[in-house]
Amino acid sequence: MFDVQANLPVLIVTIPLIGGILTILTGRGWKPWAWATLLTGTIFYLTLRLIVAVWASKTGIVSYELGNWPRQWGIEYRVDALNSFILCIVAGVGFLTTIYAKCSVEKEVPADRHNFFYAVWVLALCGLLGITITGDAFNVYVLLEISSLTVYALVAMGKDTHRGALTASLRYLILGSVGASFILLGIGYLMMITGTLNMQDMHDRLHSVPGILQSKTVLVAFAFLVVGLGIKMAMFPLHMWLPRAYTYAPSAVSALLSATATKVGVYMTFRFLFTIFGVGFSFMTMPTTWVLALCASAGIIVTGVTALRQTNLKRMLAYSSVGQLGYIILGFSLANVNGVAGSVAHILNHALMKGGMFMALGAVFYRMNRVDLRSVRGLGRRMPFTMAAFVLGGLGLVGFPLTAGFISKWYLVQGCLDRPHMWPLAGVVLVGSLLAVVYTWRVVEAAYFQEPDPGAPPVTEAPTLMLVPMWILIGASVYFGIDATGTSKITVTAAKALLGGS
Amino acid sequence: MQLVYLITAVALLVGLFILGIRAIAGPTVWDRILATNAIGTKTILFVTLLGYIAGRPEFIDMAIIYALVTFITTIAILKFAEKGRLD
Amino acid sequence: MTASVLGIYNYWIYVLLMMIGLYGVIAKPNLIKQAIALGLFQTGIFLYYISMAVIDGGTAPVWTTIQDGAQKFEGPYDNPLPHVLILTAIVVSVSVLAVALALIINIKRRYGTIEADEIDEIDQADRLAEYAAGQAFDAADEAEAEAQPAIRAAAAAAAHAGHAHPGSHV
Amino acid sequence: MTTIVIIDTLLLLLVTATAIAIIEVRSLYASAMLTSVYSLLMALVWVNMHSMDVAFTEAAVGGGISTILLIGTLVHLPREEKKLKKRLHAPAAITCALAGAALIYGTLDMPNFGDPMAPIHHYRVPEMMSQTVGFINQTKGKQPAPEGFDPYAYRTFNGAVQGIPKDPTDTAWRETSIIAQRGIMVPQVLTPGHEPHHEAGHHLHPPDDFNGHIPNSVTSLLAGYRGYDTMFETTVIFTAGVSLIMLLRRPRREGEAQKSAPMTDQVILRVVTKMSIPFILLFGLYVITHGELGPGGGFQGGVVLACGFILFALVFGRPALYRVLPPRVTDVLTGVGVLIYSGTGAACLFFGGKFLDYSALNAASPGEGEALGMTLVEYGVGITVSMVMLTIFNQLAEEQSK
Amino acid sequence: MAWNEIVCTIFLALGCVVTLTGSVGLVRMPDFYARLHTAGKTDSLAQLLILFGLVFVTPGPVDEIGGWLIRVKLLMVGMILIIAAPTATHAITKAAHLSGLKPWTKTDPGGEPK
Repeated sequence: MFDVQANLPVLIVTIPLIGGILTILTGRGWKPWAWATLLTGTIFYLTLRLIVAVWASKTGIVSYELGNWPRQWGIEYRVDALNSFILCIVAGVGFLTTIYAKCSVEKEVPADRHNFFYAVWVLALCGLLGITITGDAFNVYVLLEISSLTVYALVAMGKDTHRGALTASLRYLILGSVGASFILLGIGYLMMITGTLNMQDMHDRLHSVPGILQSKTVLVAFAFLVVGLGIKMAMFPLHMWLPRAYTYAPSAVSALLSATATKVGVYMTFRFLFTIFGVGFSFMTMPTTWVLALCASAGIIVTGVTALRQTNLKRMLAYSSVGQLGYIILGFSLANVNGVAGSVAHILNHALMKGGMFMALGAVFYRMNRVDLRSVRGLGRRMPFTMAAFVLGGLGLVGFPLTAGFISKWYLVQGCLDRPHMWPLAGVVLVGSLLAVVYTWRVVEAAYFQEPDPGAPPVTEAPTLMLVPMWILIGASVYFGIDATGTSKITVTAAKALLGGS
Repeated sequence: MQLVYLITAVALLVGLFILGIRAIAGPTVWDRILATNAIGTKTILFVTLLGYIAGRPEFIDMAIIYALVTFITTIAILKFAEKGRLD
Repeated sequence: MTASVLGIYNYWIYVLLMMIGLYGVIAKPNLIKQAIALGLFQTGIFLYYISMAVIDGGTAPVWTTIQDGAQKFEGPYDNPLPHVLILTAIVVSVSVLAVALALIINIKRRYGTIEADEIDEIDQADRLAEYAAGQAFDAADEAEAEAQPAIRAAAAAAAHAGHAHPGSHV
Repeated sequence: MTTIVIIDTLLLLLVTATAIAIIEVRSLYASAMLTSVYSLLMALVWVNMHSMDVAFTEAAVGGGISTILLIGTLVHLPREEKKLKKRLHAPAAITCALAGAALIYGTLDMPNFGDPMAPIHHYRVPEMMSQTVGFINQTKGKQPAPEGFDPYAYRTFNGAVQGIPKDPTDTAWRETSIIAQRGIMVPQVLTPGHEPHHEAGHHLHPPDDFNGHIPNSVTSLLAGYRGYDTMFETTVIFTAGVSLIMLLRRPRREGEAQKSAPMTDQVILRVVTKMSIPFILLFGLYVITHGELGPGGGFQGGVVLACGFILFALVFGRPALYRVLPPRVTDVLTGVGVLIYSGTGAACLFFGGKFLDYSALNAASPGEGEALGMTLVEYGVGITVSMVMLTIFNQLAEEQSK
Repeated sequence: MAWNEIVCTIFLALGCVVTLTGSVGLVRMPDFYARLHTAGKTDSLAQLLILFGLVFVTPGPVDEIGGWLIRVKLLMVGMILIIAAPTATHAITKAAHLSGLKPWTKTDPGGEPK
């Protein structure tokens, strides 16, 4: 056999690749699901080992040169504190969502294509993991396209529940392709001017050759990369694809997407803004802080208000996701340790909370066949565990003390106060939390203080296979809210590494 | 000799322009198919000629693939026009 | 890095192509047109990459193996790296096109039209119906919903218009 | 160069006109046909820019497969777009104008078109190429960079290696740089001890043993340095195939007759097709195999193979194709190609190398290992691409139940 | 110019003339069948002329495999075109005829649908 420890980074991406293809051969029934669970579990285990390896290494960086080509020419996998953390989130949430998916997918996807569904599912994870782990700019583009293409197909699989899934998917496809093309263009401009594709090397070139950083080409590359990444991570004015896609996708897919896809988009933005361009260029030379902070604040307020008006709870959560991404973007746009740490922490916390909440809604859909405000009336007594999970997740979104959301928002507010003239942004964070209180309260009110609809079918608690992953996520979000030492250490280290890299 | 090639290339390009007008203007489907097909053969000649202009005529495989692609596309378009389906 | 129009005009053509594509994606309501325009848009970027690879007086980056024939070419060879990247990108663009076409066929089947504005109207009607269902908690709400005939009428009209769209033929 | 520029300008004018026509013409059918024309012209542009492999791919994919797919979609759709109220969509036009202006602004600081001094030509790629030449040889395989190897350095005509001066105004180094004089891609041995071949000061040609086997540097980069990208490129194609099956395949009952409309009533067409299909398939295999020597490779060859099968389906009907290649077989083969690719990579792991380090495949003669790995990989790409293209065609062409 | 270049030039010049004639004909002719006449014939002739002309200027000594390979491939392209192009033209014509497209005549200009 071979040395697993030495080849960890590449195994994390190639196991889902090979396994995903083999999923097609697994036939019908529970087998594709079991195989996918096995695969995602293995990946999760490997990412845990990788995080240990990163923290055990002296430099804090694990590098893997694919094909044994020197990193300047070939493709390099480069794992540091930040992306090992994100990898862990993606793989962990992916694993739990896969467990959860069984019941939900049985209900929402035709039985004769489960094997294809899980193949695409695992390949989507493969793409997301690949984006997170790579240190090569063009490799990011290729894997971005894998993850996007799989996600389009996964979203469209909601077509048997609602035809809106098709238009949602197509709209996402067109916007996503335009965004990816902008990213490709930005990479092309950078490559033209620097002559390399390796991210670290690009950074060195940009900062060592005189005159490059001031050139118009780099400026335009920066602008187009920000717009492209903004589309991919659903930054506020460019988020048009997200609410529909999350609303009409199969429940399990919504949970997976909300917890991983946009987070990986944010991670890409970290890499491009901090690692390639460097903090000095991205946030001092360019007016990025103002633009991003403005977009983020507008996003937090506007989507909060929009979420209030939704009766479809999935759509409500989707708008809330855009708002929560606003917090993440706000955090890193501040470009100080507290802000970036809050941003990184919120990636984890939001993944846990939103993943759990979408799972809860999936359970509601599994029993009630619909997820509007009307259908959750009185469910607090009929599906106590599901609704309790939803409410706990909602408290996390609010930023209630003793939930994980509190920790990240604490960092964010600190970050806002650390920057001069940025204190109004702290107010935006608080207003956003208030909005979250209101839209979560509507659900609480319907679930606990109203009688069930007379015409509603008598329902019981969701299957255990749905409850367990849901509660692991929600439990983790509460745990990280109570004991935040571990995550704080990681996020602050990651933030310092990002900020010090310039 | 480069001049000869260049003049030939420009003549082919002018031909392509004129054929393009027919392909865009129509008026019937059949005119369009005919023009597309003719554009295909012109591009085959052009690609061969480009090899000689660049001084590396060994890339003539390109012309073969052009010929195949043009033929297959024409048949597909034609079948669609005639039968309304592709299988 | 001095700029001269003659030196960089080639890049402007790629910008032109890209913008034609982008215009098509934004302005055309027809989904097939959007998919084709997306392809044009991506081709523009490919053109940019390939232009990057050209070297004055260069030749194709394929070494001729014959040692003493007249075909032997002694460089300079063009830069092969952008070619490699664009090969990958072309494959990606055809995959995206295929998935887009599959979605469009499905949309035609379920919506009866492939014009984005009509689809939006139908979607709006769907959402209004959904909204009405969510609002109508009980009899009182039901009455309130009925008191909004404008919404219902609009929803019905839009759904009808969408389904009745005739397909013209060659 | 002037010839290139003249032809380039005229071709691009033609391409732009075609693009505008594609967007503006109302008939979708004409639009699809013009897309084919557009791709063929674009391929010409790329041949003119010496990018043979890309032109090959564009012709096969854009001119062939995409058009067939578009037409296969139009089977289910109205053939004309709706008449628009306004000719010009003002917000779109403004957006495009702004984005275009920004992009043009970005080009102002770029190196000129064809400038051999552009960073992309002299920063990493020359070392990449000379690595292929110098650090790999057939018997010793991949070698570590030699002592004193400075990737930031440039090479002079007499083989000496010097650093690029820090002062940007100092341009004298360009006079002695091979990059400036000859372009970058003159393959030469970089390893100290191997003097580059040069006769009469300019007659540089590749040493006999460079990179063992792969004269087409696009293929060697594609399967070597960027081999990992290519693996995922194949996966993208595979994903597209699976997505189409998921979205479009309808459950098939046993014994259900497939409808079809073969073109066998056209005798001449039938005979010509029957004669040419073996030739096309053979040519496809030739392109896959020949990709190391000339333009071509797994992807292009795969598309040619798919074109052959599609021609068969067009003329003899899809049921006839299903008798030759049942969907079950194509489904499995789509995966097999990617598995061959990733399996080759994994095999390298098992032989003690890193992922996709082909030289580990043959410990005695690493150069042979490289060649073996690249050949396997090309076949993997070819299988997946041909089968996925065929699957996509089948799914799009399949008549839908009303 | 060497003799082979002169021969090639003559062939290429002829090819250009034929190509341009055909293209102009395709635009100027009144209806589909007339256009077919110009397009189909000139296409075949022009490509033969140009490809055959290029055979003369193919670099490489005649006694070497590389030079011959290219010449043979040139003729092979010609062969493919000779087979494929008329087949396509024939198929187009037949399909058009079966679809009911009437030829244009001076007395009955109805063949050209406006």
